Amino acid sequence: GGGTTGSTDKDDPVKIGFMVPKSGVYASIGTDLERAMQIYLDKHDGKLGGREVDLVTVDEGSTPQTGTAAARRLVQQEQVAAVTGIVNSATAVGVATVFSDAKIPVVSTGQVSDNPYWWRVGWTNPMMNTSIVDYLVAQAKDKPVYLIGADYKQGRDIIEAVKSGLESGGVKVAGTTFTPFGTTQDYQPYLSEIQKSKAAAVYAFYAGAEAAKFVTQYAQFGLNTKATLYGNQALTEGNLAAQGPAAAGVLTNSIYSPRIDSPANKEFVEAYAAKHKAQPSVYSEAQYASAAVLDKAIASIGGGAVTGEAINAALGQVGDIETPRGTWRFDSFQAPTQTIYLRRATENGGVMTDEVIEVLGVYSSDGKKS
Amino acid sequence: MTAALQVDGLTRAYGALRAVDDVTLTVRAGARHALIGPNGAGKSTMFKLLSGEIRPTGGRIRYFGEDITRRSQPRRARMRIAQTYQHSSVFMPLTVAENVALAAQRVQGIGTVWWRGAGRYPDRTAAAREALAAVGLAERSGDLVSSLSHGERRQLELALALAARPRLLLLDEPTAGMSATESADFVELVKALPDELTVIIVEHDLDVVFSLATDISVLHHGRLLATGAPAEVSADPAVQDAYLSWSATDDDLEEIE
Amino acid sequence: MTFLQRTPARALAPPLLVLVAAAPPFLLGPYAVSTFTQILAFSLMVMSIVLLMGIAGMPTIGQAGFFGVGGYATGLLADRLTTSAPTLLVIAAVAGGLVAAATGWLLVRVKGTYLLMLTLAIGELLALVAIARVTLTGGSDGLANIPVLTLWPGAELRHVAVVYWYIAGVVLLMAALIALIIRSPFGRALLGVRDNEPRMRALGYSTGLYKYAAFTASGAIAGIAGSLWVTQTLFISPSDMSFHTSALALLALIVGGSQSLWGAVAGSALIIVVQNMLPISMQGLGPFVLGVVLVVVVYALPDGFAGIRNPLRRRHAT
Amino acid sequence: MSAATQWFDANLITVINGLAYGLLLYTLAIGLSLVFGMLNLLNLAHGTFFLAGAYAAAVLVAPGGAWLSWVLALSVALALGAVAGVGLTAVTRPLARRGHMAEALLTLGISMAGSSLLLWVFGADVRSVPAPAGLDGGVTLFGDPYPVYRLVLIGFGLVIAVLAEVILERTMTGAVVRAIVADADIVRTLGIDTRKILYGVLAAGSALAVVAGVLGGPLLGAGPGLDGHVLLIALVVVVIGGMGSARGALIGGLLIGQVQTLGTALAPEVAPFLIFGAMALILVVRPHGLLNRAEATA
Amino acid sequence: MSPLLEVRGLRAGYDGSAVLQGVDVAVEEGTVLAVLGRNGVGKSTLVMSVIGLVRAYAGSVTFAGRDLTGARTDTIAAAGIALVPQGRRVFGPLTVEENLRIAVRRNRPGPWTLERIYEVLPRLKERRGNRGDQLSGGEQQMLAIGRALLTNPRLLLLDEPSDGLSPMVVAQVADVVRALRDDGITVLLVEQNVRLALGLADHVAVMVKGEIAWRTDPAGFRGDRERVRALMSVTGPQ
Ligand SMILES: Nc1ncnc2c1ncn2[C@@H]1O[C@H](COP(=O)(O)OP(=O)(O)OP(=O)(O)O)[C@@H](O)[C@H]1O
Ligand SMILES: Nc1ncnc2c1ncn2[C@@H]1O[C@H](COP(=O)(O)OP(=O)(O)OP(=O)(O)O)[C@@H](O)[C@H]1O
Ligand SMILES: [Mg+2]
Ligand SMILES: [Mg+2]
Repeated sequence: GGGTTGSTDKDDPVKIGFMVPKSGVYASIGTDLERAMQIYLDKHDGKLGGREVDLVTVDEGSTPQTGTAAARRLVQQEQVAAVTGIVNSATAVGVATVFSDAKIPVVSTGQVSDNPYWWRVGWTNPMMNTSIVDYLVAQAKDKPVYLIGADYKQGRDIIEAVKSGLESGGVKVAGTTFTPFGTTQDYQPYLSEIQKSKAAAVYAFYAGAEAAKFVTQYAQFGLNTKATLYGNQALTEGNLAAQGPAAAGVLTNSIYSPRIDSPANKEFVEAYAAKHKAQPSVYSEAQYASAAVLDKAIASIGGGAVTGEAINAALGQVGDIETPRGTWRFDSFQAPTQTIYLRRATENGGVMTDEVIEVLGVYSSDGKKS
Repeated sequence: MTAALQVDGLTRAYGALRAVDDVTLTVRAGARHALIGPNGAGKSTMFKLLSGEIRPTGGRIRYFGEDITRRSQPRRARMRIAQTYQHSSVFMPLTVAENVALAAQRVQGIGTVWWRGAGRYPDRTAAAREALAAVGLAERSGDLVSSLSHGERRQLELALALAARPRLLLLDEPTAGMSATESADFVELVKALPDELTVIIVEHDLDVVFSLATDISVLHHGRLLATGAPAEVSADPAVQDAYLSWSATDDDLEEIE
Repeated sequence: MTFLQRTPARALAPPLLVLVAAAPPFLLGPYAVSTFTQILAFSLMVMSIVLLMGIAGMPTIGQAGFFGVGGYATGLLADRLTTSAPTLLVIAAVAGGLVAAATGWLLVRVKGTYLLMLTLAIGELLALVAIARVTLTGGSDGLANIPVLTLWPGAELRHVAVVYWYIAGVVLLMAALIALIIRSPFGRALLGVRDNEPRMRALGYSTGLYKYAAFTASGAIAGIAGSLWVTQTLFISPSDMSFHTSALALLALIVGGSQSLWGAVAGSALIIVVQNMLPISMQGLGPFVLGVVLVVVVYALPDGFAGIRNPLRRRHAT
Repeated sequence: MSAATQWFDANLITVINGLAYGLLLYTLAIGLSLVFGMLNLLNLAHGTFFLAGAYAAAVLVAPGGAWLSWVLALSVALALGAVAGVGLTAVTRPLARRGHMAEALLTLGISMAGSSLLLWVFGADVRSVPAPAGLDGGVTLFGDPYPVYRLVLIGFGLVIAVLAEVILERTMTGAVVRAIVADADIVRTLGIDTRKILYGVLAAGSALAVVAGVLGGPLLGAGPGLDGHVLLIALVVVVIGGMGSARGALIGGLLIGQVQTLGTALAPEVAPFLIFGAMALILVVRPHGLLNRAEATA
Repeated sequence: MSPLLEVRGLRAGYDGSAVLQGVDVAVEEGTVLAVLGRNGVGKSTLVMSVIGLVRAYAGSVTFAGRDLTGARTDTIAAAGIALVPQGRRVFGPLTVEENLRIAVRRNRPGPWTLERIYEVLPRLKERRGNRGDQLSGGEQQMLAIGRALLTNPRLLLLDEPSDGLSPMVVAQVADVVRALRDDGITVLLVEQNVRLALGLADHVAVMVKGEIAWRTDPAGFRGDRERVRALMSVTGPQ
């Protein structure tokens, strides 16, 4: 592979690949990403770092398989200078080397580590896991917790990490279950097992369509009155409308809330609401942040050639980035250190929202509390 | 005199119905043995039992002394038992010649030089052509079977069986649907078959039966009513009663030839 | 069924074909070449279905299972055993064939839609094995970071053109082999089994064995296709062996014309190009385009693309 | 208390849930089965019809699940399904002579196009469908809460099963349709307008799919991908029971319902293998499904 | 009196090739016309185009004064024509009784009822619960005849009805045909069994290569052996 990528002339537009799911379990998250990206570009006259942006949007699809085809296309045909987006971590892992072999940086929420061309702008699993584990250990020392998650790498990684965290914190784990990824329609058999286990709390990892279904059925079988449901932001993010009152009381940790009081956030939330009559999700914020990161990195290249390598080098030097969630910088793992919040899904005049109820603290990307 | 076929207490039941009921019968090698009887007597079922398409619920079949009761249909076919079906059963999307070649290639061994094109075995093509010529279909060898008329398919059916180089040939109503001329041709064809070939023929056209048969067996309600030389059998009052009387006495059916 | 007639023009075809097949890297950019590569690797799987469905009359929608077996065998062993692509190819063929042989006996009695569903079950079960054996196969995330394969020690299959030539060469060889099988007496017998199985039994063919052999051979060919696929993508995941991939292969087969190896390539080209184009230019309406293409093909081209190539195909005596 | 009753107590809810789920599958699958059995048409757009029904419910059923809106959704579904069925007959007729592969592909094309249109119209979000007012709560079943609506599904499924039995087994309709499949030309020589019947069967089969979508809405929601998923399961159900047999679809539905729920509860590690494993097993033992009468047809 | 069925200048065939090269046939009401000819001359094609299962390229089919050219098969059947097709074509997956019942048209009452069929062809009654494809060849032929009769037609097209029937049943079928004529029902009979055909027919038409080569009556047919041999045994120019 390889070849030269990126534009050289100062007036040439920069080609940026934008990979988002348009089908499958995470299709709705893809919409969140696209909206945020558009808002950022609109606000900056379609430019990043002062350069005209030629945004090439591709469908990452529902599986890594479709993702790799799209990635090859971005590299070989479109010869983009940088890539952003990519929701599904499985896809992220599958395509990471396609991009790094071509020396093209990726700015994404995808959980790829140890790759010099991969820059995580959202959360990292360790920070999400340890923050919620810390909370559960403090809250639920004597109550057994049941763990359940979607059966794929991401789900397993998260559930296993939370499990060992809880166990070393002295919390009893009442059971662990993985449900087939993307094909489970009815969670009743699993819910029944939870029922039988007499757990007092449940930690669940689901996102997108699966999360909508799980939370709804959880309430239908009356478990919401028996065991508090915990999860990371993915459990309710973007799904509250579909989950409706069934989500009430679900506790999730998150890197962002639309209510954060800062001018940058205010501006973002207002722009988003004006255009889509809705509040931005964590995913939207993360994509907005990705755009901001690229913006700053490309700007710092100045008059030089905007190649993948140049952008990657610039990404290492961007320093503080101001995004709606706050100001942060990449650490040595090429991921942010940031504040994690705890939220509770609450009904407000017929509309469900995730209210921030507590600040869990500032966590680094490898899950250390500072 | 060797027996080509020895059938012992052969029975096939469908629920309460015994389509073939305790039939014991010997077919001489080289015989032209006719199997007659009213509709539903069990003639076709008998054939299916002999060819191995279905398994008997009782009894035994010996073929040139060897017990073949439990042999599969393909095994028996490879022991050179060939058959024609009452309902033509041929390969619709293939041409007439390709149909017959399928039979010929099986006889001549299939796996020898597998990378050679199937059309490039002159001996097989010749065998196929010979069988087609014998039944009078040589002219149509390049046509798709789907464009043959009913009678022509009957002829092809026979060609398929002949190309399999049988030792025992089972013909189930071969002339049904053939015109008088073709029937006559058919009789000639069967007469010309080599003597060592044993033929069992099910037929309702008694002209055909009596012009060919060296032996006749009569089935009725699955049971063997009579068996023997044509003259004996046609004189048997039970046979007269069950079967022959109808054609012999019906005065409306006049002779034209 | 005289579509394999030998005519003088045919004698010139093979060298011409090799020339044409070798040309793309000289004429086209890397993306086009890698798309061609993908098409060829995929089309070999489709050809394995031509043999099974078009010739032996056994419809399948589980072929991707064997494709995946070959792919995983290649990916897993590239890491552990050897990076030699030809060696892995042979292993993949054996793996695909063995798994097909291990499952094929289940389906010789089953026909039509039931067979279709049984092959679906086999394919899905194979994919589920890949999902369940997380530690070995990476579960539903698939097997990433497969090392670049080599043609012989030191000759890496890295450059798009080299990968293309390797894969095109193998596919050409395999296509020739399949064509030989089809026109051999064995292939004829498969046609007979397809058209009238009871009659074939009456003629002395043990049809079950023929079907079993066809299934096993087609599994091995699909395994090779999977190996080629991985040689190019260096990635394989359960979705490569899922129902969806099988369905696309079946689609390619039908669009191409179910008895034609040319059609298999043409059909694969359509599927792969639409698949690859869609994510970029058609914004999620990909299936829509494929669906419309399918409707059009079903109406306008009863014999698929192969039917256009020679609409005057004549029937002759053999 | 014996081990058996203990086991039963522990899993009773799951068994009942399997029953509800199984009867929903039956409702979904019977249309597919009859259309195939009678017309030899493998309607791969069946799942898309189901999804259309689910979306219809998501859009039409009022937030509280008001009954009027439910009736409206069901009527719209019936009409929509019937129209789609008629349309499908019209487009598949010209292909009838080319065997069922061509028809199946046509419906596959239609389903692919149809599903992406649904995605385009309704977006990628999963929509939820409220259960009818008063049926959205839970009842206490053997000590644990259980959603009432799932019990209602059992009722719906049984009603459809009884109707199917009466229409197909007690009247000549079923025989005429099977005769059409066997030899449509000859049926016409008996003075029967086969077109009307073909249209009728497909309209009814498709309407059943859309109605199943409405009924299943509160359980499965409405979202992209659901169509393919339900199509696959419906095919499994139909094949297990024997294509074309209404009773077969019932048995297949009930069986898969239990496999999906009880099987998952008892053996979660192998849960994903259960459905296809069960189907493969049944086909190996009975190559034409559990209850197929059309042994001779492929 | 104009004939009940009148076929004029009929050209018909398959996929563009014309098998029938302009056939003219007329059948008077209440008579039996036997169509004879060698295999493959187009007898079945003629019968199938009368009932509308083979499309006519040219010519006309008039039945009881009604032009039925190009009409749909079910319309033609409803007008009072029934067919016993060559090769029986019974509905395999249906039971004998179902095969018969679906032929019963409530709006066409007539002398033929299920009971009467069972009376005339008792073998069918014995097998009433069996599937069509489980019947013996002769039983299937009886079923096909019974099925056609139950539509109570004015014109019955019989395409080789004696095919596969034992002499006893052939005699029964002959009786049935005679009974039909007595009921005033018209019959177009295609037969290879010349004896049977001549015993039943009022008129005879001999087909050669898609045309009617000779129209005569049974006596005329018997009287001209030369001509019979010429038309029915010589295979055309080779
Ligand atoms: N699969 C089956 N199930 C039930 N009954 C059957 C089956 N096959 C055949 N029969 C019955 O067995 C009897 C014998 O049938 P068979 O076909 O052997 O008769 P046949 O002597 O060949 O008659 P024909 O001269 O009419 O062809 C018939 O009554 C038939 O209905
Ligand atoms: N479906 C078909 N497609 C193409 N050609 C056909 C078809 N059916 C019959 N033919 C051809 O039409 C010609 C006349 O066939 P037809 O069946 O009318 O003959 P027939 O007189 O009834 O013969 P038979 O006595 O054998 O039944 C034959 O040459 C036959 O090959
Ligand atoms: Mg018989
Ligand atoms: Mg005829």
